[in-house]
Amino acid sequence: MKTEDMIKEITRISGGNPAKCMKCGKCSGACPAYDEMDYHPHQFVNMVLDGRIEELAGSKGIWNCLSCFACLERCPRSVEPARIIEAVRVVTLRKAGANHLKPDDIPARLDDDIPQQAITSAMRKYAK
Amino acid sequence: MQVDKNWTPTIVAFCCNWCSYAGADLSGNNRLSYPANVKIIRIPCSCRLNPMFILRAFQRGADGVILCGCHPGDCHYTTGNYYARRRMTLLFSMLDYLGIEKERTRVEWVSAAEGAKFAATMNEFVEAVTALGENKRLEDFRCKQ
Amino acid sequence: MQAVIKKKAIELLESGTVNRVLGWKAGEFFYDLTPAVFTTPEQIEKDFVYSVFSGANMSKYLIDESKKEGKVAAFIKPCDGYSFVQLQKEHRIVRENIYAVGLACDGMCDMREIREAGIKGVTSVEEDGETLKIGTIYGEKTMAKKDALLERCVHCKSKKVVDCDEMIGENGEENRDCGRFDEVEKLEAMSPDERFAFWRSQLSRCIRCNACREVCPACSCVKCVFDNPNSGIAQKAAASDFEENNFHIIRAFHVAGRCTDCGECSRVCPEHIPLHLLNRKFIKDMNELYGFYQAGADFESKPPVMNYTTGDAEPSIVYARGGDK
Amino acid sequence: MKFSYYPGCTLSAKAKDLDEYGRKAAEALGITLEELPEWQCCGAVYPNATDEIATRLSSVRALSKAKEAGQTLVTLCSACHHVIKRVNGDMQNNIEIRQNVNAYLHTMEGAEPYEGDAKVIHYLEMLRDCVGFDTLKSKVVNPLKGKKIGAYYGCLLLRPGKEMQMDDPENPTILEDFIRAIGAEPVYYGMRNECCGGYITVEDKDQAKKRVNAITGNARNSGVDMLITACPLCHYNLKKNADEPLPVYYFTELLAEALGVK
Amino acid sequence: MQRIGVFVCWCGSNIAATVDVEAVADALSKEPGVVFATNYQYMCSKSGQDMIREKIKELGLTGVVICSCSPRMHEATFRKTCESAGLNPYMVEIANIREQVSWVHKDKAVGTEKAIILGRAAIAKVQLNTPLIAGQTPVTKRALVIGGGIAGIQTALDIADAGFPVDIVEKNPTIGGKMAQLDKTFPTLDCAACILTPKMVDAGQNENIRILSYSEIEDVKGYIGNFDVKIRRKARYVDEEKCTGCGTCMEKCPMKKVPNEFNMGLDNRTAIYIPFAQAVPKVATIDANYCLKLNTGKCGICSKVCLADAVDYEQKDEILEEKYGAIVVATGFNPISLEKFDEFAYSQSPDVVSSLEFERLMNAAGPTGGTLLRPSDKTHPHTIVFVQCVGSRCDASAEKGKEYCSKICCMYTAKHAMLTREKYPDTEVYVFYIDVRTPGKGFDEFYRRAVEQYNVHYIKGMVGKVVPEGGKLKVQASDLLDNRQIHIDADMVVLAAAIEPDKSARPLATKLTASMDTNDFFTEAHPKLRPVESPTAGIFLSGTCQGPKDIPETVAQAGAAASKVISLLVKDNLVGNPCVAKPDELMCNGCSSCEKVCPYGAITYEDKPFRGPNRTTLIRRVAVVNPAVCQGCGACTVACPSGAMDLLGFSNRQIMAEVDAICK
Repeated sequence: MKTEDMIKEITRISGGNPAKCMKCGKCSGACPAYDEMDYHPHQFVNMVLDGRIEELAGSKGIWNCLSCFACLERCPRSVEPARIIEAVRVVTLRKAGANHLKPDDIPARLDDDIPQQAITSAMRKYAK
Repeated sequence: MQVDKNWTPTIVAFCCNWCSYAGADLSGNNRLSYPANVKIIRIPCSCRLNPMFILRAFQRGADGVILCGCHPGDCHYTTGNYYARRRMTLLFSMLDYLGIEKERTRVEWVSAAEGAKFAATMNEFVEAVTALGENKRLEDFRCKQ
Repeated sequence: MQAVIKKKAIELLESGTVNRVLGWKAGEFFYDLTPAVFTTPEQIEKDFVYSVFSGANMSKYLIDESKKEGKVAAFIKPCDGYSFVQLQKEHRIVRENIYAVGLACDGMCDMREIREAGIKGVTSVEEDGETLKIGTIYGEKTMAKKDALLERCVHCKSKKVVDCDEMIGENGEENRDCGRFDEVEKLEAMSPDERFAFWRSQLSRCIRCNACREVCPACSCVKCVFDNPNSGIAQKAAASDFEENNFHIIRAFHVAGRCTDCGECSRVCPEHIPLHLLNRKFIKDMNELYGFYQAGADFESKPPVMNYTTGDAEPSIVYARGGDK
Repeated sequence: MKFSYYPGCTLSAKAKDLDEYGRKAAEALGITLEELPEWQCCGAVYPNATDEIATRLSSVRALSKAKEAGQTLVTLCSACHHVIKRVNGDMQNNIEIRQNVNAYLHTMEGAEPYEGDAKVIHYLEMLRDCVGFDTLKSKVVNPLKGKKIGAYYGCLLLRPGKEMQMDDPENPTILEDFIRAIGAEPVYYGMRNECCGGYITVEDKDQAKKRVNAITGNARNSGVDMLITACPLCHYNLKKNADEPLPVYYFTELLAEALGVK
Repeated sequence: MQRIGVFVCWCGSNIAATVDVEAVADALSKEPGVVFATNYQYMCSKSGQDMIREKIKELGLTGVVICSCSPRMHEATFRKTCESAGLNPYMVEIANIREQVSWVHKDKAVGTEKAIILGRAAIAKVQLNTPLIAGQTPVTKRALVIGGGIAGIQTALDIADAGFPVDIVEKNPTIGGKMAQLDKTFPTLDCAACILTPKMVDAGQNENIRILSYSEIEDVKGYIGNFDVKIRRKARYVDEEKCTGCGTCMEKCPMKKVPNEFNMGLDNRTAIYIPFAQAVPKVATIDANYCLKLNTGKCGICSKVCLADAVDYEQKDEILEEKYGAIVVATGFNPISLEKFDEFAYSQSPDVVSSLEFERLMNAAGPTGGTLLRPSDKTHPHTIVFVQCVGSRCDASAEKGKEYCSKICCMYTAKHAMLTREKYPDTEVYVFYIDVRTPGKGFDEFYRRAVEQYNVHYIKGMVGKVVPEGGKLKVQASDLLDNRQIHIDADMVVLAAAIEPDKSARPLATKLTASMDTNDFFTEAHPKLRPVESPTAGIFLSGTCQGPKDIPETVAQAGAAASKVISLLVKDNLVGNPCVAKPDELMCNGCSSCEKVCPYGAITYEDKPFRGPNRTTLIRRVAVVNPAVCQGCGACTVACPSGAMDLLGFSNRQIMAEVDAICK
């Protein structure tokens, strides 16, 4: 896919608009998972704008996003990074063999009390 | 259809007094030429343009009508061109709906500084209307000489 | 329904709430109902008719009626209601002088449809639920009511009476998904040549009887521009193709944003020109470009042609949208 | 008062307490919760991608059933609530999603079109808006006096504020008002609406741990004795992954206790 | 039929080189109504003008067509020429054969033909011209200023200086506005009170200025030069004439727990109060919401202790009716409510304050006497975090905040940071910014001083969350240049709240029929060329009611508005543009279509009797255009469905005559 088509695709899936970003950094100020990420929320937005989507898709940071919507809630420009990053994850996962988490990996990570929600959501968020 | 090689269209350009008429003056000052078939009528504001005037022009043999006004947001009367914009959009859409060539009508925002744009717009518009040929669909046979 | 309405009319007269009633009575033919003013219970008993042919929009008559002495009762169907409110917004009607009775309506019929269904020599039409019992000189026939509806009722945009003092029957709801723009879309999908041919074939039949203008609640000017020698476009009868077009374009433009799409223009046209398709084109464009707007749906909003936003579409949008297919 | 009720899968398994006490308390308050027939898992994660249809279907099915029953739909689990309420919003406001979902459900299941006209509320909203905290207070038989309770909202219950329309997403009061109504003392602490990392607990336990420790620390330093929550994920995470956990309860458990039906 | 003279100008060779002027004059002489046509080298020269005058007199011309340069160049010249020869100036039309013909068409034959056609159009128009006389209306030589902040005060002083009486209507008990609450002003750091209070005193003592404090605008009627205004003087329960402002009542008032709005609610005042020591007028006011006497009937202490016998519990609101020639709007601004921005914990911790609150905490006359103390525990803060752009520059679809930049926050935050560091060098100060915007004289230097001399930590990034814990405010923020998230344990957080127009502005705009933008700022008649005038004639704008502004800009605009007012008030009569809309009442439906599109509020309606059929009289609602207010845009003429509305000088028939002449 051409870069501009990729930008369009991400924007379409996310329903957000990275071009509205004024680069204030509030998303990164709000993000509770910041330190775990290699790229950070404000960079996600900028990288999508820049067309550096493959680089972003290959990063670790997008999987550390907690989908807690703090960035989305607090973004003054309605860019809503949480939506954009979800779109990048979705596009990645939709590729063949691109599961971030494999079903076989799951049992080892569980304990007795873990609610099934956690398992479902892990599969939903990190695998096809 | 027989095309008269010497035929040139008659174009009526309605220009608002504050921006576009001044823009036309500027293209004169800068000696930027455009076809002589364009004749300008000065109106105070683009919102003065009544659809009746456009239809009248076509009836009397005009082949194209263009309205020039201040850029939206720059109207001397603050809001005039916003009304003109809606009215013309609706009128043009209606003319198109009736099967009248939509390329015969046009709105262009020309500021007092845009002499070059005025000339370029007129050149383009005359070319477009020339390509369409004579206005047959809205003419009034009684007005033909 | 007729009995209930008559009873209400008589009650309003007798209680002194009003001194006259605006209603319908039979014209030359039983299906040719015309608006009429009744002043006594006896007249109402004798002549008042409310039937499936009571399509006439009464609101326009209120311009004059509401300015006379005393209160007048009016029966307002949903589509009349929009015109009723629009005329109030335009300060044409004195609301205090009117007692408005809203009527729930499930559609009015068109004699043309009945004839076109091959039923001839009709002497009476009775509504019986979903069917029409039609008396003819050849004996009684029946027909589904939905097949005999007026065009505007087939695509009924609303069953809601916006403003009235009381309702007969249940007040209904707006229906934005009524398909009334389907015909407009069909035309838009044609090529310009086809559209031109279509409209020539329609408008060239216009005999300038002015019925559309006379019946239209939005065309209620004290003096029409086409009758005013000082307007520069006065014209009694169309003398050329241009004048036929000009009259209908200007008329549609003058009512744009104020036209409630009551469909009376097409109903009364003796040449059966689908004039509503011109008005609906404007309505459709305005809805699409400036947001949904229904004239007469409220007392505050400004018609789209008398309003703007700084981010409105440019007129060039027409080049992109116009049907070239 | 009668409502349609959507428990969700976790409440039928690992978070039975949340469900069981919720039902008992409702009964004590004179509320009938009718469990939706044949409900399915909501999917646990709201599909942020606007072109995902399949993952919205189960929510739409639940909503359609509530609409058929002519009742407001009550949910209890924060995550289910988040998913179902937002999908309902999509069905109201996003024409594309609405058309695609309805087209699918019509073709595959012959379902009637659904346009977002059912109402879905959280159990807490039911307490606040339908019962009223004052009424609730008057029905408390066993006020939980002297308990210093921190409300833990987490992220899914409130955000995005525009769509959830439940409370001020940055300064909520609904759980604090609830705590007051059952006779205990609410303790404010700043991180009550910060994420506990629940979604990531399977993927990266350490990260979840870090989040939970920050929250528990802030709560403890603000004088909180125990936490309450409406979310099984948060409940699990706060309990299991904190280095020095605070007691954590489902709010329904305390509600049932206060109403004397525990 | 008119008797028309046609004068074709050569403009030296400018026209004559590419247009056969003789042929033009010859062709036009054959047009109907033309009794004379000639050509001349320079029509605008003295001899050219003399010739026109002579011909008007000699031939009794009733209309004149000049084929020359653009009307934008010499229309006024030729109108004057004709007027001096006794012809109504509006009987002149110009055919623009220079800019539109000779300068753009090289071919002489083509140019000549077009020049003839343009001449014909002008002739066709003149045929339908009617003499127009500009109307005159007398001017009431008195101005009204609404709002008594620095904008209103400065405007009033300047107008009064020119000798015209001015009334200032202020809704609060004293004038002074926001500036009275400020501590120091950027970029010079002089004390706000030191420069403002002398102006307040000047205003109070100026014999041309009357201050109507504790008053609001009730109703406005009329138009430029002739406004009728009703002013509500709210009951302050104290006789302004008698009160000496001694303050004894305030000392004795038992109701001492009223939030003090002057100090942003950071401390309390009494129910009877004078907002601050330098108030003008220095008169006490009873706050009816809190006064024990007014609410319970018991108390009455202030009345007993008042030696001047000024307290009057029976006082009622009064309506004052006044006439004005001009109105200046100076309603000012307020910081937005920060309740919706609780990620910064504004309503969860008293130590998170707005900048205006911080201003009071720094002010020697403020609640802490000028010592910077945290509101929660009255201790010195050692770490302060400033957050910029709170609620400014937000997206339209975000549900909170404003789309615009509030303009003043960058500078006052630099000021706060600098003042803090100067007074308390042991305090660490962090400023989180998106952009530092300092366009203004000495502004960027000021900001650089904060960074370079005062070591304020400017961090490019934004605070995402503030968590109060253990007496500290845990600030979590991004540092975009360092690409890291930082955590600061702060003692105070100061939020630079966006500013918004005062809430009284919107209803006032309705009363004035002045237009506003979507943010409730008043719109100016032209964004560049008429920045202190409202599109509604006679209404002028001063200060932040028009958009965010700092003090120097406000004062400059106040002066500009005053000079516009003065140049209006010095006139005895207003001469209007006679090319205004004119309704034909016989055709008017009274439907209000025209009124809806009029940007000036020039159209009103009247119920008028008309002759009906059978000798009856019908009352009809018809439009009336006020020619003093109408600017002649013509929007109404197209909105009018019946064609009743027409525009003088550009009438439907005139324009159609031009169309016909061109298309022939």
